[in-house]
Amino acid sequence: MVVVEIPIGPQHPALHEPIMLKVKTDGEEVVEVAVTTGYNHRGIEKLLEKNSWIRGMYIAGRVCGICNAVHTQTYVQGVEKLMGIEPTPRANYIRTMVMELERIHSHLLICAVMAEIVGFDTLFMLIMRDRERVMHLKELVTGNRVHADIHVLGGVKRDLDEVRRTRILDELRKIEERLKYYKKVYETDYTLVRRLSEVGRISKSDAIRLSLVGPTLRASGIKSDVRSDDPYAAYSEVPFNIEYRDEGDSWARMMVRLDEALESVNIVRYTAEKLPQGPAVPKTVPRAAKPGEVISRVEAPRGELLYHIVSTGGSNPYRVKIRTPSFLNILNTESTYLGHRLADVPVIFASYDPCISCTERVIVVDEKSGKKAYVSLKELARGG
Amino acid sequence: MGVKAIRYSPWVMHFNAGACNGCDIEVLAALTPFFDPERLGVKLAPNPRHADVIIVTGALNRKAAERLKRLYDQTPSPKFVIACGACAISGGVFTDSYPVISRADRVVPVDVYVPGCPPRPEAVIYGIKKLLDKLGGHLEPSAR
Amino acid sequence: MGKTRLSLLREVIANLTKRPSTIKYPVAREVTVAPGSRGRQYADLMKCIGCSLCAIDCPANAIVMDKLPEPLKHNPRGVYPVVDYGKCIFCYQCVFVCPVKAYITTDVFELADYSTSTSREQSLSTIALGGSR
Amino acid sequence: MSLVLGDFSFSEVSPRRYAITVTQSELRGVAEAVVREESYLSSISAVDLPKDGKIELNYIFWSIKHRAALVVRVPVSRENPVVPSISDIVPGATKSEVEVYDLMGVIFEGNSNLRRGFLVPEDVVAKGVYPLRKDSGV
Repeated sequence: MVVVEIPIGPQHPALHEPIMLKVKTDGEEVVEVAVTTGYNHRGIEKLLEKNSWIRGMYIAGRVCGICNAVHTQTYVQGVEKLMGIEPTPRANYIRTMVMELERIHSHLLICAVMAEIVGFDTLFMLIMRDRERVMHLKELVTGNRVHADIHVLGGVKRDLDEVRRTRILDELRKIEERLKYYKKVYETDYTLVRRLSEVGRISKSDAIRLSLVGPTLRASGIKSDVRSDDPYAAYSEVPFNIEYRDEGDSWARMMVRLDEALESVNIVRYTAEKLPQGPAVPKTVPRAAKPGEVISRVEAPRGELLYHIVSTGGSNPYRVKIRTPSFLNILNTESTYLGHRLADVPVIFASYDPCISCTERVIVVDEKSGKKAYVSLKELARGG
Repeated sequence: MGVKAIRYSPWVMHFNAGACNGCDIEVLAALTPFFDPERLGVKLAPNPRHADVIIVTGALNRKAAERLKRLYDQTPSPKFVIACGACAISGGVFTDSYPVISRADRVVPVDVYVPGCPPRPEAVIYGIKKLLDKLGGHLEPSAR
Repeated sequence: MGKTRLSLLREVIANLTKRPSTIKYPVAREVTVAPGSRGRQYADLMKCIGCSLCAIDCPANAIVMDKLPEPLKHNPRGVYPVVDYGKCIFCYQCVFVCPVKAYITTDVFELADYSTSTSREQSLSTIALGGSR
Repeated sequence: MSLVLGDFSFSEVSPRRYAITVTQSELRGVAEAVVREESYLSSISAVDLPKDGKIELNYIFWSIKHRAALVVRVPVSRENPVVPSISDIVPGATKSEVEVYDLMGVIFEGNSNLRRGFLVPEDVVAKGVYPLRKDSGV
């Protein structure tokens, strides 16, 4: 038996996820996968200790650009607990709306990337086109396409006026229609279904044993969602379903995401329609927290996001521990690649919705050295 | 002399030196049908050896700096660098963090700075336009 | 399940007859900026009281309090904030925290240049405007 | 209010948050009891307390069955921070333990994956300091 070691990644033409999978294969069959990440640390946990609570809000948001509002939410709701302040209902609704818009665009992004990885470039382009609608809505609500930065301690930075509210409801109709269409494509298309199903299956017990979270966990038939188990923001008032599937394979993970995105459309619509009256922007800027510690959990697009914030009073946090969903989903799933063909590795990998900047909070380094022949995920998936 | 060749059709390579993905999805979005700079001759090159312009995103650390230096050396002359986003220009919020070098222009000469966190796709295209203005070229749709 | 081949064909053909979704920027000024988008911001020196709150809260240390040039002492402290757009992350914490709402916000995003710029010129021009009035 | 799992009684610290403080030798027992309740290991959060000469490890589990976070606190000494690994009981703990070792210098006995440089840059590793300790000076 000749075992060949093939490093995959990190130069992906579309997503640029700087991660390396060291794949050992026997012929076409994968016998060992080691995920090599963490080339370097961006030192955010240390940086947060050095900065005040207020500056921390923006640094936390910059852990990850794709899911920044949920990072800020997790940090802010923890700090609010430590400071003993409560955001107004209207602020909570607006926060929820922003987080759900973010979920839609994140799920659309991974659906597009997955389409590109399996070689379905038309679908990639179409999804990316329609994703712009969501980005535009996000900009309309928050003022920036990517970094929302709408949270402040005790509320949100800008209120939602009537014109914007109507605009959101209008656009949502179009987005929902497109989402339904893409769901149908993922459900019925021959190529996609054949490429994704039966690949990277994770059983119910394995999913818990490996500590997986989010859509990856729910695709293995476990109904666990922070939004309903441990409600925050306005989720205790908003009705929504937890989407889950029993198959546990890559296809189920993508379907859970598409179902969830459709559910998110409903949540955004509900929050826009039932937006409570009252103030949303706080008048004061609180600066000091009481001593104590808090475990703050939020359902990010990729799963449970957890901040453990320790305060000893004063203007700076004592310790902030960030555990992002991708950390668990990527690093704990090395065993799920085994026994599959080499070309399936990128498909399985993408089905976990990898977000490397989240995982490592690092400065990620391109490990593309001249000595080894590195293959891009896309080329590999196409049998290159 | 060689500059003439890229005035009208720069091939860009995107190098992620540890960004939060914010700039990366915007650079990616800038290359999708909605903004489509390919109609202007801007093409994404997968390999530094094919590239004329390197777009750097993210706060650099020492190791990323080595990589960027090597990529820059691999790129054939004439070559240009666009620092995209607050992190690549000055470190942004990560300036004081321990693993971070935080300025792309400490490692390679930067020709155009594109501020923003992240810069919107139009701003990225504007940055490329600005670079071509400097070289005496134009971004314009090919004859059709 | 998984029976449809060429599932996008209909969609692609339909798109052939539609107007392209591509915007015309930078050839024509057609942009997607939403109203209220966070672009370049600078201090209005007619309002600024030089309290430095924005500089204290800036997460990227992009704001430096600079001395006002001699003849223009519009506030008792004699300092005004200069935003370095190379460092600025456009979070608008400065705009939010300002007690006198002195920041002028715009949706200008075309900030790319051959060197980094600051808000000095813009801010000083607000005084000149006020002075001439 | 408290939640009793086997021999261990978790006390409620806030809604849906239960905590227990145990010694190093009890850790594996608690982990086994917690895992039986359909729990996954959410995170290991290490807090450096130089005043007490301790590092406090917070094993944060989420129990799907009880819909609650179960926090197992294990204080270890700063000079000799050694705890038994739970990676064989909870496979999901392996990489979290590596992360804590890299950033805080806590040794997990029985985890064969421990190595420096998992996240930390080489120059900091070469200095032999753990960046998240309060006295690391980075």
